[in-house]
Amino acid sequence: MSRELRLPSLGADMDAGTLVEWRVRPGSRVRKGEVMALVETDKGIIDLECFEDSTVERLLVEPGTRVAVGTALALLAGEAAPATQVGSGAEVTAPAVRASPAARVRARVLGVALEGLAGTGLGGAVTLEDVERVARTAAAVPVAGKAAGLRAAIAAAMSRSKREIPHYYVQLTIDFGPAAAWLGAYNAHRPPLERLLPAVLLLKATATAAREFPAFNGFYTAQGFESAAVVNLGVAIALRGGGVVAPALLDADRKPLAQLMPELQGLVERARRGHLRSGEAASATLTVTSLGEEGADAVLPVIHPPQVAMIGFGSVLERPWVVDGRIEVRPVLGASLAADHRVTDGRQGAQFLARIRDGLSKPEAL
Amino acid sequence: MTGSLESRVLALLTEVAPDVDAALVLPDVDFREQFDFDSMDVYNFAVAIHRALGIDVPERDYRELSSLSRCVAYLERARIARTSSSST
Amino acid sequence: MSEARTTTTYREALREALRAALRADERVFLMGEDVGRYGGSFAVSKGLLAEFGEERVRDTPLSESAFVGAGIGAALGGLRPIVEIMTCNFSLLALDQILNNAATLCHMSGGQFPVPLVIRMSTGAGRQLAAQHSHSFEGWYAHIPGLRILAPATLADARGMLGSALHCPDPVLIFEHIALLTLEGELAAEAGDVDIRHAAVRRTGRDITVVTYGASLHKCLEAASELGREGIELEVIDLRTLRPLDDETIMGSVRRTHRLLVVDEGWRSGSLAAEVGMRAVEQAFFELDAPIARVCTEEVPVPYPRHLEDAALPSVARIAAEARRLVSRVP
Amino acid sequence: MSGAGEAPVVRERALELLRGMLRIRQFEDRCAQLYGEQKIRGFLHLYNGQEAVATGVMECLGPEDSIVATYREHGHAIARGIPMTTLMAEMYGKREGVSRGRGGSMHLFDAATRFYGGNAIVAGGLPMAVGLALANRLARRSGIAVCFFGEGAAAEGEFHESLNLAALWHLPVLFVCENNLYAMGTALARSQATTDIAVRARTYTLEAQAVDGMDVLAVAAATRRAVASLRAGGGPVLLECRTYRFRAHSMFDAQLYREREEVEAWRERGPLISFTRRIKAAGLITEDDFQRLQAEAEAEVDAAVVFAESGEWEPVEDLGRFVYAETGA
Repeated sequence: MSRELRLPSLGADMDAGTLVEWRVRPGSRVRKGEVMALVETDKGIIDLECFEDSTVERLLVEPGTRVAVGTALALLAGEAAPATQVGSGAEVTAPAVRASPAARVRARVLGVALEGLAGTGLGGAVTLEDVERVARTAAAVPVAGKAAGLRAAIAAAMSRSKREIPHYYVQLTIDFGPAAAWLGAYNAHRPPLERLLPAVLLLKATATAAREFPAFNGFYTAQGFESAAVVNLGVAIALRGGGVVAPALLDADRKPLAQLMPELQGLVERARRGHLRSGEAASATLTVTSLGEEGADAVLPVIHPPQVAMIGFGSVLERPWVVDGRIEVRPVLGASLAADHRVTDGRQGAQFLARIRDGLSKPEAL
Repeated sequence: MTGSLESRVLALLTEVAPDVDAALVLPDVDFREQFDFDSMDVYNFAVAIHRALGIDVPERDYRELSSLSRCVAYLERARIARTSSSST
Repeated sequence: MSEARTTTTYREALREALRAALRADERVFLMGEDVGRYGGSFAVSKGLLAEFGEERVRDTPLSESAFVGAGIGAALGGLRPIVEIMTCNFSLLALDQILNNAATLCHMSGGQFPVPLVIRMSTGAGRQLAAQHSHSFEGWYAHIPGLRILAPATLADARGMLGSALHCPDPVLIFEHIALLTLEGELAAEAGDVDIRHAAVRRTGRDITVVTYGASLHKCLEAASELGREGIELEVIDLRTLRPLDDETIMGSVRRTHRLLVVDEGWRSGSLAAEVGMRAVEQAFFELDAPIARVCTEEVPVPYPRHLEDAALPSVARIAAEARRLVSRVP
Repeated sequence: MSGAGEAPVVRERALELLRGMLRIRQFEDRCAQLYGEQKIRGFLHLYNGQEAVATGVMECLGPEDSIVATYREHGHAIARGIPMTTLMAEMYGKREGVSRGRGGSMHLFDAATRFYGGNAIVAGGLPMAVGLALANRLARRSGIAVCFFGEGAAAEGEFHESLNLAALWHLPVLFVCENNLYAMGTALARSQATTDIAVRARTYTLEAQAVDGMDVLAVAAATRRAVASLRAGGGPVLLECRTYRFRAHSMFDAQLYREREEVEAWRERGPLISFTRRIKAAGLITEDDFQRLQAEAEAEVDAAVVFAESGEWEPVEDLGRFVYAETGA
């Protein structure tokens, strides 16, 4: 029984992708987890993984072809169910970049993003020469081009979010003292490679809480809300030159801190190289954004559809804090929750944030 | 040996952030300002310094890694400190 | 070691080719309307009747279907006939024989009856001959499997294609452009058979591949000289053989220039130019850096007055303008 | 039973002519049956009723002569001596067919017997026959070209062009017009101003004669005279053989254009019936002879069907073969 490998939707903001390269050929036996193809999306090149052991019968799409989500890319033989998440199969409605076929091929080879590139050819089409000129000039230019495409993707997804999701917000300031003390002690005796970043604690505390509050962890689709069986925690990662992507740390609630740290490190690196794996690019069930050292008190996030909640952490700042009736200087952290009112209400949101706070107060238990 | 240390630090910097052009790094401007360095970059930078130069920068000194000149000066001191301690 | 060269014309080269063919092979004979006494309506066969006699230079009645069919029969009977059809317009009266017999018999008989027939006809406009004598039907004939279609555009090809065609076991149609008859130039005294399988790159250039044939070749070369002074370099390909098409030479050039302009004196719709363009899409799509462009004859019966005829036909100015457009840049 | 200067009708010749016509009749009847069984497809034009023409003409030809026929040419191919096996395989479209299956019923070709087809364009073969004769003339060969066509072809320009050209160049062509009265469904009188084909041929200075096409001996006698004239260097000759087709034009034809009575009347004087009656009456053959020939013809057709059935299909990979000659330059 052959079945189709379709272009999966790797995010709510993805409705098409360009097949860059096949890593398999007809007749290839592929094992679960093996990379079958590279697909270029607005968020960079993503590895298309095989989810079941299969044999490739036929490749249906030529490299260089831009196809809609849900398009069959290859025929696979094997007993298993379809290899990847199947998208809607909707037509690409976004206007295509006007570029000559030769320019498209060269752009792929040179790693130049066509989006946002000013074409000088007939009808304003991007030509070979345009691509080569861009490739010759500083690397900053294609990044800017790429960033423009990413910006467009973010714009589309966030607009949809604000259009469709009735957001509500809950805020809570958390005493980060216990966590900071624990972390300082933990890192003090370890070489740089084994140290933890504060972000790991925030992620783990959130993931653990999410397991107890499944109404914030899942997807809202045409069929309504369905909570996820796992906690794949999306991490908003800022890209240099602008833009943000939010790939997932898979099963974040089940992994010890010492494992989460290198996974987070790898995730950031892949995101910034524009080379995320398909399994992590689109699977987040709940997302966290952390502003780190930027000095903001708090951040009110916009939910990534089809998720139903997002946690935002401001910077850890020293602030006066009342302890046992006295004012002390403490490192504090502004935590915010944006959540989907179609699924939960503010009271539940406050409980969810409180549970995160509790987790951070006992970091040794994380 | 400063020149050599500086070029090694620059190499580590571009390893951590491949999109940084070593020729364009301003020595006295904070990395955060120049190329959006964040805590993960600092972490990676510290890991790379440890691996390549054998210098373990403690977490409390991470702020010393915030610009090229500051970083080179810090690592220079750290090397001297290490050499002298090992020679005694 | 310089070879001897003589000054000649396209018309003389065609005649020399006929003379050489009649001399070389007893089986060869020429027949057609006014090829004998009259000397050929375009004087191509002038003098051949006196040299070879009435049996081998045969004037025919105005019966295109009969004498083309007779040519097919004679070819089946072991001879090597050269049939001249005065102009390609009249060839329509023999289309049944060309399409249903010449092109078909070999296949239909399971390979038993190849038809080694050569049909020469004049083609093209540019002499104010109006709508019924200005056609370019070579593209139509190039549609037909079983035929080989040649279009000599140079003196060497006018001299050499006939002999090569006679050595070919298949029906070969040679389209001689009336506007080229007076083309003058030098030809090697030793000139003879030429390759009839490949297109020729008549001028190299890096910017645009211009595919053409027949009289349009010379317009393209003129446009190329003009554009060369502006820094636009055309690579001009003379198809020479319109069926089967030499894809390799065309695509090889398109892969270098990434732009294709096809110049064809036939009407645009369903033209040979359309075929060349479509093949480029099929075979070199990802090499194209600009839309494929065509310069063809306007879709009107070719009119009589000079200015209207000029406006209808591909011209140096139209070719140059189209080429400029292809490499133009928007600010 | 012989006319002046005519070949005598002895028992052997009578048997041979009868055998020839019976073989065609049996073959055609089997083709009709196989068509119904969908073994044969495409257009199928049967020769029933016209057997005397092909049989009578072919009797007078030699291997050096060239034949050009029409789309109703099974009879000519059989009479010319092409084996029934390869003909039937061609009906099936098998690669063992005379044209490797590429031609089918309307396009039988055989180089060995100089059989130049099977032409499905009315009058399309006439110019070719002129050319074949021209080749013989220029190559100083003794062969003549024989061209069969129906009376419908006389309305085509190619008929006139070809007769004129052959006469003008004094070429050895025997034009055999099989006038079966109907061009598909259009009666001769309804489509041509001059219904006497021979008269029209004479205007081009051809020797022309009308013959009873239902009488194999008359056809043979006229042909023998014509061939002798052509071989002696005479100009082209036209024989108008007045005949009738018993079956429909092709298989899917309701025959609205003619009366059943007319068909029955012609059948009564059909070439097989009349010839058999004559030679029996003359004591040249017996009913046993007839039955034996009939059985032999039937057995030959059976064998041809077995041959065709066991043939192979040309592999699809060979689709593009023979579009151009494979013999090389």
